[in-house]
Amino acid sequence: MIVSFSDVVVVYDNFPALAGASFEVSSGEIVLLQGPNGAGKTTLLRACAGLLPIARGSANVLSCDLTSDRHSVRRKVGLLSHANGLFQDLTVEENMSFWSRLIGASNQDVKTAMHIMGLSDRLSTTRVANLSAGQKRRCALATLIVRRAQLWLLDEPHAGLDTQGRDELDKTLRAAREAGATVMFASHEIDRAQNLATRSLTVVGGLVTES
Amino acid sequence: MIVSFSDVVVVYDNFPALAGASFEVSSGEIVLLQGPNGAGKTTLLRACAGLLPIARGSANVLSCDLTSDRHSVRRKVGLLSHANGLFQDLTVEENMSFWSRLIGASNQDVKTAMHIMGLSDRLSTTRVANLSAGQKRRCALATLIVRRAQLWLLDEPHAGLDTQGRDELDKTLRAAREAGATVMFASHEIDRAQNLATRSLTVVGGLVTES
Amino acid sequence: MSQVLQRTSPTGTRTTKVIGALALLVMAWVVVSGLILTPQDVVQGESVRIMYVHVPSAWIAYLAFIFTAVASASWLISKKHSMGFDRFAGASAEVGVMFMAITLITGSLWGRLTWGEFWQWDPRLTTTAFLFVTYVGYLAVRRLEGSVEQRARRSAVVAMLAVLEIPLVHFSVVLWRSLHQGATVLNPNGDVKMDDLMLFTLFSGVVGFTLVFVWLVLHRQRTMLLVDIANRQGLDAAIAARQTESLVK
Amino acid sequence: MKSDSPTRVGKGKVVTAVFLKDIQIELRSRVVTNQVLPFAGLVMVMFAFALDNDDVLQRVAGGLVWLATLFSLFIIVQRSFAIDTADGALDSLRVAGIDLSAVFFGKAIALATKLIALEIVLICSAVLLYRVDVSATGLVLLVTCVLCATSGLAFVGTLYGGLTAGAKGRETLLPLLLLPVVAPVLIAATRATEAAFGSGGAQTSEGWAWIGLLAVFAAVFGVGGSLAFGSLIDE
Amino acid sequence: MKSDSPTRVGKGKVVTAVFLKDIQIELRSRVVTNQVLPFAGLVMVMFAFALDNDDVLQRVAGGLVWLATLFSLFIIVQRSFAIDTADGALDSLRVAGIDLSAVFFGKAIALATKLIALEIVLICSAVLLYRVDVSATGLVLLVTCVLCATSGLAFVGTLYGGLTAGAKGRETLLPLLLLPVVAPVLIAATRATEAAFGSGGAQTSEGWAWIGLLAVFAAVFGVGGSLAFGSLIDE
Ligand code: HEM
Ligand SMILES: Nc1ncnc2c1ncn2[C@@H]1O[C@H](COP(=O)(O)OP(=O)(O)OP(=O)(O)O)[C@@H](O)[C@H]1O
Ligand SMILES: Nc1ncnc2c1ncn2[C@@H]1O[C@H](COP(=O)(O)OP(=O)(O)OP(=O)(O)O)[C@@H](O)[C@H]1O
Ligand SMILES: [Mg+2]
Ligand SMILES: [Mg+2]
Repeated sequence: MIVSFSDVVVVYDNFPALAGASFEVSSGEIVLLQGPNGAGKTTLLRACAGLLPIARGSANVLSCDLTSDRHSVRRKVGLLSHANGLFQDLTVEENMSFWSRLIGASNQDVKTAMHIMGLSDRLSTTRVANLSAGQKRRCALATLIVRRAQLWLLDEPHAGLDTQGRDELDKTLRAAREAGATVMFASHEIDRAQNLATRSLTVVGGLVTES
Repeated sequence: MIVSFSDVVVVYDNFPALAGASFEVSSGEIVLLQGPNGAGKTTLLRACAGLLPIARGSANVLSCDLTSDRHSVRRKVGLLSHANGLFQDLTVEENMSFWSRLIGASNQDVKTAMHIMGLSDRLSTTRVANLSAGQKRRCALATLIVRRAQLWLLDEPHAGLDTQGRDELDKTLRAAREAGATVMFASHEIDRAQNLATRSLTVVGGLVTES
Repeated sequence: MSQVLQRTSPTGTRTTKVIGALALLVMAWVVVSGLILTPQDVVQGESVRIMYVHVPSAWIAYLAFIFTAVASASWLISKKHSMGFDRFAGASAEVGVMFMAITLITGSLWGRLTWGEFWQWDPRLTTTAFLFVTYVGYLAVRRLEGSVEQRARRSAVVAMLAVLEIPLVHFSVVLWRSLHQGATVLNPNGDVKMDDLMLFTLFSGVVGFTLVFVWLVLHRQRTMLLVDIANRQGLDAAIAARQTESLVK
Repeated sequence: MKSDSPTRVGKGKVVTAVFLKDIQIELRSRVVTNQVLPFAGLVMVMFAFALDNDDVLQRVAGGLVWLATLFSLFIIVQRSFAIDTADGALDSLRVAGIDLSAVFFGKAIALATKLIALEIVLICSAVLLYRVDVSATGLVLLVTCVLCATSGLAFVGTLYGGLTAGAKGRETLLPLLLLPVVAPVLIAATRATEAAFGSGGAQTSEGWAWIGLLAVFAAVFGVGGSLAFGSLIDE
Repeated sequence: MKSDSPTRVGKGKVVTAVFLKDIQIELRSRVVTNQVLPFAGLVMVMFAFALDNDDVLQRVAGGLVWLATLFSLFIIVQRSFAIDTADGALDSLRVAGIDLSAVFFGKAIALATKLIALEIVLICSAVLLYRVDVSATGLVLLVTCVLCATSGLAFVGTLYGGLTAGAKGRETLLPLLLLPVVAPVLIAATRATEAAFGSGGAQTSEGWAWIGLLAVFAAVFGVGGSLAFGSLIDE
């Protein structure tokens, strides 16, 4: 099992965004999280990345026990949040090289990721602040691709991308799966998402059910 | 003609995001703007709202000439940007009442808008900072609905909403059209968007073509 | 467009050449008279000669800033919003900042000779420094990104507020007890206590500096026009490049 | 759902809405209380500490109060516009097509409110820490001075805050623009406060001349701001 | 595409990457240059103007330099973490699973670099504006003082900056937390600088005792910060 949650509760202040979520994800799956706004999808993904404390229940990701240690898992996962996590004053290239330096990715990987996401040429030397919304999202995805994580966690990865970008992304995720990675992603674009996913989970009111 | 652009050029610094866009929109249409990332859709919508100076060409929106006066048009349009335009420290209710006070909307309108967007009850007294991404988007849409604009400009209105929210939004836009408003919106969710739209325009490389 | 560029390339015209020649002539006279013909001061000795640069440059800086404000107001009021007004305002402010810098530098040097210090925290000096900073800020506002109209509108507002500081500088000697020379020439009573030749040299300086100012502003405003034209041509190329994106995809 | 534009809203209502919004956000986020006040308090205490000498302290008391206010002005202005630009709310305000001079007054009044709260604390601590005596006539002068100076600062702060809000990188212009303009306020207010405090044997009457300057300043920027704010904020 | 995790990166590389990123952003956005410097400069100029008295000015020169530095510290720290939290980059940093003590040092070194640049300007302007004379031995003391005090301030600033970054509303805590901790640095650095400036007849030798305190402070927060930063930033 790559991910196994059992009765997990995650609270913000006093609000339990996850209220006893149980599910499992095994290696090589591409899992879609669907559900209404405010259901807890983002919370679930961030919890998997070790970013949120587990109030109750037991959570195990990539053989790390999140209730006791939320740190060691982080090296192995890659997370795309709603926010892009980019530095607005730096160019695309500078952002890429910062993140790739931190994780020790090669120049070749960076080039490939930027090429996949269509950020070569003019855009590579544009400040992130001057990109269009979709271009920013592409840049965030490119920093994720160079991570080569074992578990990819993506929060609405399709939002903002154009059709070509979505196809490219789907291809990338499938390739990552071929290479042995596992993918979990939240999405409201049900058609495309179900096409991509090998299995889908429904999140409602902080609970997870198979669908 | 509600909107008529002819050879419009809009520049950021030295980059012509619109490079001679010409198109017309007549009353009662729901126009979809589609096109790849960075094509200029956002720029086009913001220009229609009178937010960007027109470097060349002539632009006319709701009988206001944007080249000479970008102000008088603003009272008549409603714009939903990529950003939500909400105050993070205020609750949903407080945000709504601020915007509705500014434009003189009635309490009843505010209640209806919040109800349509599913923001009544617990959420109405939650600070915007503590909402989920989709809930924030719903709140932004609610502030737009109370405007009752003559021309609705929406930048990726479906992104982040769940299926029920999207259906509700489509219904609202159709109702606005029935009531005599005109709608222009950019979207990458082509299927749903084409279903909603009465006509669609393609934006590529700062040019607009019928599609 | 390139024809325009070629035709207007040299920023000089016959008028500017005449003004330039006149300026040279008058300034030569100021140099001769200021350094040789005029007597030294009873109190200040030779150092009084700095006055022939210091005082005119201060006044011309005022004049430049007032021109900037007037041109800005004209831009705001005029129906057509002719960019010429804006370029004139910008050029005049740039030259004014230069003259203000000359005032500050010559003043400091003079201060070193008379007070023994380059700088005193004196009202006139301090307000002059603030006026200088204000117009540096004005020039910074002109450099903000945006279209030419935005530049014109923003900077016009700043210019019209900034010009109100001039009275503050001028009357600072009255408002605050000041070390700095009071209004000797432009004093409210109208009686001037100064040697005739000194006074004449001083006014020659004013005339000379005015000519220099006019000459510089005319040229500068002209180069600004050329820059705007060049930018417009750059935009043509950029638009063409942007349009081809639609063909590639 | 009718699709006619809502009736235009009166100026007073916009002023109130903007004012209330700014104050409400302050009450929630407590920037002035938790961030600016300790900051300003530190200046006062450090000086009491650094210049452990009653004469000197009394002489600098007035200057310190206004210097601390000025610093706080920068921070509060920046913060007040950062809130509006953070999530694009400023754009929404511009598109709302409301009277921007009303926004100007709403924001300026909110700013003045925060400044006055701060000044009260500062003046009280100056009186306590530096053992300043204020006579009855001095108090009248002091209150007038605070009101005039604060409105001037609030107007000019809001005006230039609007100019430098919005586009990235522009906010760094704020101090450059604001500094030379508020310097006269600082000087005039300091002198008036010194007169009110009787520092260095200054007479109360001397203070009133400065109040005139402060009032002129406030009037110029009040009128100028309400006329120009719209075109500055709005591009 | 292989899907193994990239090799772990050495600590030095992370420190360099973070440091370079912070400096690069400063060079682009010019917050210190355009915003903090004029701010700090104002303190110096206004004081010179308010206290136009050479004796008093020379006495307060040291204190003013460090007071201005302290203000700037707040602004720079806040800004430095605001950049990281703005678009969720801090989250990405945490998920990157890198050694957070390396991030601590990277950010602290960048902060110290900015502070030192600022202090050089401040000290030079104090020397010019307040007519302070510095002897050769005084200069050695001054340089040591700047280095020790700055590293202390940079460490403690980064540590608490990390603590208050992230969650909304927390940033208002920063001054409250930072003030009491940096007060000793302010005092020690002021005294050492006064000794270097020879203000009020102070001897250079008196200054070295204070340097000891500053060095201990820097060491404590350097070690403490590198140990605690990870768990503070990271929840
Ligand atoms: C950095 C130092 C100084 C600065 C910034 C400065 C600035 C100015 C300015 C702005 C004016 C124009 C005033 C007006 O007409 O409104 C002026 C005029 C003048 N300055 Fe200075 N000054 C400095 C030092 C000095 C010194 C050291 C002296 C002589 C001892 C001096 C003598 C004069 C005189 C005689 C005038 C003409 C005053 C009149 O008739 O109105 N200045 N200075
Ligand atoms: N502030 C800016 N400064 C400079 N260039 C900009 C700025 N904003 C956008 N651009 C550029 O203008 C072009 C058009 O941007 P725009 O945001 O209109 O695209 P879009 O069609 O909305 O794309 P998306 O689908 O990604 O939202 C892009 O190539 C972008 O890089
Ligand atoms: N910082 C926070 N503090 C308090 N409550 C929060 C916070 N963030 C989210 N919530 C609440 O937790 C619930 C779950 O939020 P979450 O972001 O996980 O939803 P989601 O499934 O991702 O929704 P969406 O589809 O809108 O992105 C929501 O009801 C939201 O109001
Ligand atoms: Mg979510
Ligand atoms: Mg867009």
